[in-house]
Amino acid sequence: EDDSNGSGSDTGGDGGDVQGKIGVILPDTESSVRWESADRPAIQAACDEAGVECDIQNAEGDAERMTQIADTMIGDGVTVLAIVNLDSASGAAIQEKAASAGVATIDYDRLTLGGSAEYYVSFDNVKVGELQGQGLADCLGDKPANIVYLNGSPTDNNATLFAEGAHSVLDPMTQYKVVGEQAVPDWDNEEAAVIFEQLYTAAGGKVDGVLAANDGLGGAAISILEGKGQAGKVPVTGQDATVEGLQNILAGTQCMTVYKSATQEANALAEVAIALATGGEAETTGTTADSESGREVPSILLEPQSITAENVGDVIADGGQTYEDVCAGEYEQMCADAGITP
Amino acid sequence: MTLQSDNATTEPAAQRAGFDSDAHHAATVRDAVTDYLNRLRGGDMGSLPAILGLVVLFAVFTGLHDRFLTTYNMANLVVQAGSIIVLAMGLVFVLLLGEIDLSAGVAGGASATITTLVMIDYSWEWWLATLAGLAAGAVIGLVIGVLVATLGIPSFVVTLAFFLALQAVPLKLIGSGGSLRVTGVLRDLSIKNVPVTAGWIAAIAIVVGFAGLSLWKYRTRSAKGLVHKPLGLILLQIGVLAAVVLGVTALLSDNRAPNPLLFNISGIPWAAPVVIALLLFWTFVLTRTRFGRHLYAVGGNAEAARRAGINVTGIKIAAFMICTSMAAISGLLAASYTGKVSPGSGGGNELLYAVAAAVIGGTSLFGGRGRAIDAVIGGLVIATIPNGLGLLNQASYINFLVTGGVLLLAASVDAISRRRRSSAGV
Amino acid sequence: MTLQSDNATTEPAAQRAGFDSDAHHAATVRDAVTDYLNRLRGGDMGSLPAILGLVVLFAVFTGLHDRFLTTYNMANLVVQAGSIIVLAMGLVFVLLLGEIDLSAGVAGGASATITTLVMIDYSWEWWLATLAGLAAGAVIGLVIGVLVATLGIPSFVVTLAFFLALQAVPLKLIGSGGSLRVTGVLRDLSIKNVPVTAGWIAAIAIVVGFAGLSLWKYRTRSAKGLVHKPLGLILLQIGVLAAVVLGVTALLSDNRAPNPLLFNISGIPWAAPVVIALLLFWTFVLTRTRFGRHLYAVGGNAEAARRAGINVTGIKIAAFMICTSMAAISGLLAASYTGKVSPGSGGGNELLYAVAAAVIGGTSLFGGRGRAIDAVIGGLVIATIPNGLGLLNQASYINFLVTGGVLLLAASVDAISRRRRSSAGV
Amino acid sequence: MTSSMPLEYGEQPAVPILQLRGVNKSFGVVHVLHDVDFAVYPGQVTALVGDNGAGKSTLVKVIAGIYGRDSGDYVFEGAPVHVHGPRDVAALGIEVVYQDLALCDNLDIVDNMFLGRELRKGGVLDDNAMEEKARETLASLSVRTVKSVRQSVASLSGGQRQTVAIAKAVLWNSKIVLLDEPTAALGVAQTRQVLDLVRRLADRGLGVVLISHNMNDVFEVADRITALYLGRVAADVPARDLTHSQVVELITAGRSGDLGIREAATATI
Amino acid sequence: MTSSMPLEYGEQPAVPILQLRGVNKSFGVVHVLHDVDFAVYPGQVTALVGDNGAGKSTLVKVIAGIYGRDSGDYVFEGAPVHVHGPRDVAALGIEVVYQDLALCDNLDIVDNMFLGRELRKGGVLDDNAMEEKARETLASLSVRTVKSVRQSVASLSGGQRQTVAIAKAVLWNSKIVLLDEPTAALGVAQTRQVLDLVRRLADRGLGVVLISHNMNDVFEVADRITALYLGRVAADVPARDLTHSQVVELITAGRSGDLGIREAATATI
Ligand SMILES: Nc1ncnc2c1ncn2[C@@H]1O[C@H](COP(=O)(O)OP(=O)(O)OP(=O)(O)O)[C@@H](O)[C@H]1O
Ligand SMILES: Nc1ncnc2c1ncn2[C@@H]1O[C@H](COP(=O)(O)OP(=O)(O)OP(=O)(O)O)[C@@H](O)[C@H]1O
Ligand SMILES: O[C@@H]1[C@@H](O)[C@H](O)OC[C@H]1O
Ligand SMILES: [Mg+2]
Ligand SMILES: [Mg+2]
Repeated sequence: EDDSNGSGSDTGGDGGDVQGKIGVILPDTESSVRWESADRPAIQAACDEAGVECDIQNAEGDAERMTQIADTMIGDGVTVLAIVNLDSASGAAIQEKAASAGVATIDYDRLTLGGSAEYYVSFDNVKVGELQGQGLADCLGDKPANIVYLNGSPTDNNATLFAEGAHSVLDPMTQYKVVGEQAVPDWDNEEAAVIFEQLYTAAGGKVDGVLAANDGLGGAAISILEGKGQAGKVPVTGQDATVEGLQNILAGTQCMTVYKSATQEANALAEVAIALATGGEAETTGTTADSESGREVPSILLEPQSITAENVGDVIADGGQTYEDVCAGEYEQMCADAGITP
Repeated sequence: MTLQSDNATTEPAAQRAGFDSDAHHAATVRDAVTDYLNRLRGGDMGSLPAILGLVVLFAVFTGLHDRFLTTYNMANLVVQAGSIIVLAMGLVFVLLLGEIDLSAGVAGGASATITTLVMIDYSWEWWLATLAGLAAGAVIGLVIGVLVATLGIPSFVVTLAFFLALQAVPLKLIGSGGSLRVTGVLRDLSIKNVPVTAGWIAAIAIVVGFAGLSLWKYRTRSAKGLVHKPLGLILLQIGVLAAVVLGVTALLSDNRAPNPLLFNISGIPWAAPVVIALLLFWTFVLTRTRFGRHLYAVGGNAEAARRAGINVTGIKIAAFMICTSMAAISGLLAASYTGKVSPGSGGGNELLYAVAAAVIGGTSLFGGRGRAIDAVIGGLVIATIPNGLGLLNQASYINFLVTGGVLLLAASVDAISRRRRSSAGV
Repeated sequence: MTLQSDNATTEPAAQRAGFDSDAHHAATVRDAVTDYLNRLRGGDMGSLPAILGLVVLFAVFTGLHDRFLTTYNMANLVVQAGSIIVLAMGLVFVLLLGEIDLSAGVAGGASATITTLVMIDYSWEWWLATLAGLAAGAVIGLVIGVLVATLGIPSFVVTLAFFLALQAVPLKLIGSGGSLRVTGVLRDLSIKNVPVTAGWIAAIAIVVGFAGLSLWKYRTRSAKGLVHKPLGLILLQIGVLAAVVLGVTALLSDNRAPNPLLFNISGIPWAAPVVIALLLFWTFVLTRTRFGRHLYAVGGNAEAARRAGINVTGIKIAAFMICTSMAAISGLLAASYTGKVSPGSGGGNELLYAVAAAVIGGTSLFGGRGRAIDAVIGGLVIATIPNGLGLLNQASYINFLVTGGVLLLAASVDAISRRRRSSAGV
Repeated sequence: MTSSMPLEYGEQPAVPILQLRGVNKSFGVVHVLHDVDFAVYPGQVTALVGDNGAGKSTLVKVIAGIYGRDSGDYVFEGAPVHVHGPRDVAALGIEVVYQDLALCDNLDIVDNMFLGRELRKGGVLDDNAMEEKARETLASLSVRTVKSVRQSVASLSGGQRQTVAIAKAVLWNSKIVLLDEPTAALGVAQTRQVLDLVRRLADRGLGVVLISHNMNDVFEVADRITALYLGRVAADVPARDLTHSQVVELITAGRSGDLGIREAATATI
Repeated sequence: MTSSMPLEYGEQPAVPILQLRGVNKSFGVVHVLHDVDFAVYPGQVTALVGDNGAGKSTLVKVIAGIYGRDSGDYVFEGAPVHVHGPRDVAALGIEVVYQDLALCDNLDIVDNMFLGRELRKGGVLDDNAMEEKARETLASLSVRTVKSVRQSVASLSGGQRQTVAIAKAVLWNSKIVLLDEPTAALGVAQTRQVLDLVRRLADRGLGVVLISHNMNDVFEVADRITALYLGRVAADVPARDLTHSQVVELITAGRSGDLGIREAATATI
């Protein structure tokens, strides 16, 4: 499906031991479970395979912390610094400082607008939203339907992009009516459950579909629907192909999720990082326009993949999740029914 | 010549001993009402301000959205309030001592993680797993309590450290899956309701129990000539309680589903009996046991308590253990509600909200004043805000503003009404 | 016959008046050192425990990573600590009164948003914009102070409400998910350094100023026969200060860039003079002005202060205003450091960390004890943890664990050393 | 047995410096002061006596502005004044030693003595001057065991604390000094000094109010005696007109001979 | 002038019930108690006298286990004991009325009186029984103005608080009662009751320690007098062997005639 991934890591692996050190700063542990559970191990694995020393840190949702870590890494002599910014401005400030110390930078997963990264490795966030919108529309069909949006944190720029993408697909479809839309502070799942329950109540229970920004929020909505006897009857979207999301899809309570392979993304990261460290050039899929500075940032843009009941197996096959995690306990049978085997 | 002239002691002292108020029994319901109004005027407001705040909130939201005051939404509210009430009830114990536990929220998350994990990975029974979670909570409280009580480190810092350190537990334990699913009995706690007949039986038991206790107290105190409420007032109180409890039971026994034909939702949500049982239990502990009395004493004046031979260290440790054990229950309720535990569980603003709930209910942050019911009333106030706001569907920043504003308002009602008392010098 | 027999007053009272310790002047440096050791033994530890904690932290991190103790990293540390120190210094004022300000972090975020916004949208000069931000901070403090001091609402709840409500400000002004970039002078605060010559001049001014003041105090007090330190000790203190200040200046005047050939980084980071200026100013206010004295009095015993005719309400309001104004500066330093303000600014754990910093430095949460320098020492401890951890490359859960653990340790050192004092009954 | 500085009969000044008229004060349902009339005359020591719980301290706190009145007038130097707290009262020139002392435990002796009235030089606290003056005043009160005037008051003994509170009140140029059981914790010599001081203050023309349960002390220094009984004024007469045992009767029974309150009044509380 | 219940000479029991030997206590650099020997005899009232700041309360708190000793022995009923806090001391049967009272302001009178010794019935607090017993005890101490025994102690007058503290200490079957200035805030009648009570306790065989600055009270009830001067024991003699003015001399100067401490000792502090 995607050609830039496997080859990338191979190149790195052949390079043997690379001079220099690569610093990677992940954003947090709360917006999604992916950063610590998927991205960190994947990046570590890619580095190990490429034989390059990597320093991976998590900013725990705090831009100041991220800036500190960046300072430290620069002082520690990294030659390449990859960040998942917490917002464009702080990301740009970090990159500015790195550049002035002669350290090359990479945008990982999130594009830093107005930044100075040499490369951008990611999935397209607006595209993610589009996939969610399309997925929900597919599950709802042509009938008129009331939709509730459960958006990500109001302070997270990605959340804004996801919502933008979803609206761009669903708004033109006139059979759908938005009966509620709320952002969930800090992606807090418990708050999300209350918010959804109340939106549902306000709509008198007449909710036919839920556009939830990621699997955690989707799970919260499903949890409420379950209490109202509506789980499975009201399609819900998600993102990140977490165990929770995939299981919900198997159980029929979630309509779809968006899979953004951490392995692919990490391998691509390792590839460009090593290219930068060795002074070489990395293979890109094109460029992305930085809307703020107008700069064209050389990019490796991976395709986010829409996952529904039909292709849950793809995620497992791709190594995005393990069979053991997804098909545990009561889900073993459902996996079997969906044709997923160990 | 001594200072004590003889006429000073001509009258036998005991005969002239005061205690006028003790001797004055409010004989009729009207007397009792006058007494009550006098006490109010003197600033002794009890839970009244918080209840008033709750009533105002209810009135406003009812005006703003016609679905607010439906039995359906009220049942929602009960379930939503459950975990914060339980957390706040646990916090009352440390607040009573003038301490704080910033880690209670994440302690709840960590305990719930453990409960869920042993159920999933080792197939423990739900009750055994729950006990394991409670034990984990208690152990956390034990460690915190020991650090605070024996080393004398300020609880703010100890529990801030635990707030951070405990976030590691779910992060490490949950591992690659990212979150753990809560199923079975624990999950049903939030989505199922008490069977209608069982609800009625429990409701009647509560009313009968209350009536029996009140009348028994009346009999023994009036027999000994101690101050007691007039019989009329007691009967009135029993009547009011019966009306409320049975009325609510009746309302919640009806099918309240928004699409009643499609689906049947009836019965009292399980969260309610859990909260009520905890409320009764802890109220008993606080008011009728030596331990409870000592808690208040240590909170009021730790040095005086120590001089009275109270084991201050033990009391402090116990309070922290109760707090974190209650946090474990709260964490389970929260997990039951969202159907899962994940690394962020309990790490948000829950803790601050729970403290605010206790304070709004009437518990003092400086120790010595607080009751279990405070947590219930305050928790309902706090839970009503997002419940009502959620119906109104406003932009995020408006929600922030309104939440802050309402919190402030609720606290002001309380503060202003109590101010009279403090200006009276008490 | 009266109680006072005549022999009781045969000796003139004034002549026999005690004050032995006041009369005993430590005459030599050795005497002074003995006195100091005695005071330590009595539990009067001052900042010593926190400084000890800091030294231990430094030793450990130096052992674990060879780049920790480079001038480059130390300069980083100074800049990183800047905003938390300033926030903690502001909090010292409300903690001194036994109050808390949970909203200080977001107040800083809101103020910084305003500063940045008027610079971007209305092209205000940086200093005018900074004043606007400070004014915004002060106004927030004013409102909080009025609510706390006149209505008597617990500051925990008031500031929790503001913590929520103030998050609306950047959210509304910047918009969901957005952020504003900080450029120009304000940004240079974090990335530029004081020109080397200016640094030397300032350093020398500080040393000379300190020497002058110390000697002047020595002269006036010894002239009046009041207790004073021996001249030898004063000269020693001046010497030590001179060595430290001039030494640090010298170190930081060298090029410390990791790739010194590529780039030149030298001079004292601007954060340092900002923090030092604030430290000197507030130390002066707390120790040498009537207002400062009254702050301590209100924090020690508000009722006694009121009876002494102190305007307790005014003092409280002022303390909250100072806190939020300092929060505004802190917010600007943070914005300068990260190069932006965004809706989440100040809403994280900053506030809790800042409170912990003040407490670790020696400020009491119960009022009456605290100094501006506490914030500096505690802030350095708190900032050192992520700085050192950042070098070690650990999984997130380990960082949580270690951060919590180190915080606890730092607090224990302090608590254990202070416990001696409290067991001594003071 | 009578005042040590007897005044000639009729010498009592016509105008009291401070007068309370018909003051009532309740705490919630507890009615503590009933229509209390109370006067302080310049140059005189007025002893306020009464049983435990009679309302003496409450009356002092009403005068000091700590408590508001429910009703009644507050007349100072002949004119009604509005007092809204201790600041206003201090501004009138009234100093108070409270029974519960109210010192700031975190501050040292000097700081406490000058609290709210700190001396300044060039806008900055003049610690040296305050220290010297504090030491003088304390020495004059027979304080012999205090180690240092820079000691925190938390570490003082009961009597030492009380001395600090007294010293604090007499440092200023005030018109009235109210002392609520100032010698309760004092030793023999210290009590002597305080009683002398009380007399000296009155002789300097101040109005002094002394609350004490010690009849010897009362009769030694008082010019007038006001007796409170269950929150009511039972008597307000020159000290020379009363005997020791009469006062004790007034205190414990509310009446003595034809002095005191009618029985009817004592019945309603 | 001497004890109201004189003991025959030589009647003093050989074995003190409590004995402190060579006790030293410092707070930081302040050395408060110097080699103090102190004994309490059953059936006797020992008056502990001394100037303000002499160390009386410190000694009481050392006995009560509030403060630890720096050195010295604690001998109870002839055997050395280790006390690690007020709990241990209470277990020995020693009750204390502290000068600073130490009541819990948030609790009511009954709760305070039974604090740490609550009566229970079937494991549950027996509030009725405690209420009745509290009311009896208070009534016997001439408390007349307390409105209700369910009143919080925060709202009590100074004397009322003191009475509650005293009542709390005498409720129990103890062997020793220490009273640190118990009558300082009390009225005439209440003081009378407390002195009578003190005598009664001693007559019942308890060891009673009374601290007071009032020499009349001391001589009325004391069998022995121990005088502290600047933290040292200046004298420890039967009350009948001392005159009023001798005691005052011991208190204020540390010596009287051939009694008291050598001048040399007073010089070093
Ligand atoms: N804040 C309060 N709330 C309720 N009752 C109070 C309050 N303050 C005082 N009282 C009551 O008012 C009465 C008078 O108290 P006050 O302190 O004035 O007595 P007092 O004459 O000073 O007695 P003492 O000699 O013991 O100091 C007492 O019965 C007391 O219980
Ligand atoms: N915690 C402490 N720290 C330092 N000094 C103390 C402390 N406690 C008491 N002191 C000092 O010890 C001495 C004795 O105090 P103590 O309270 O025992 O006196 P006392 O004899 O009870 O006096 P009083 O008659 O005034 O109650 C005093 O000089 C006091 O200042
Ligand atoms: O993958 C998502 C990430 O891009 C976003 O920033 O935070 C939430 C996650 O679900
Ligand atoms: Mg009084
Ligand atoms: Mg004493």
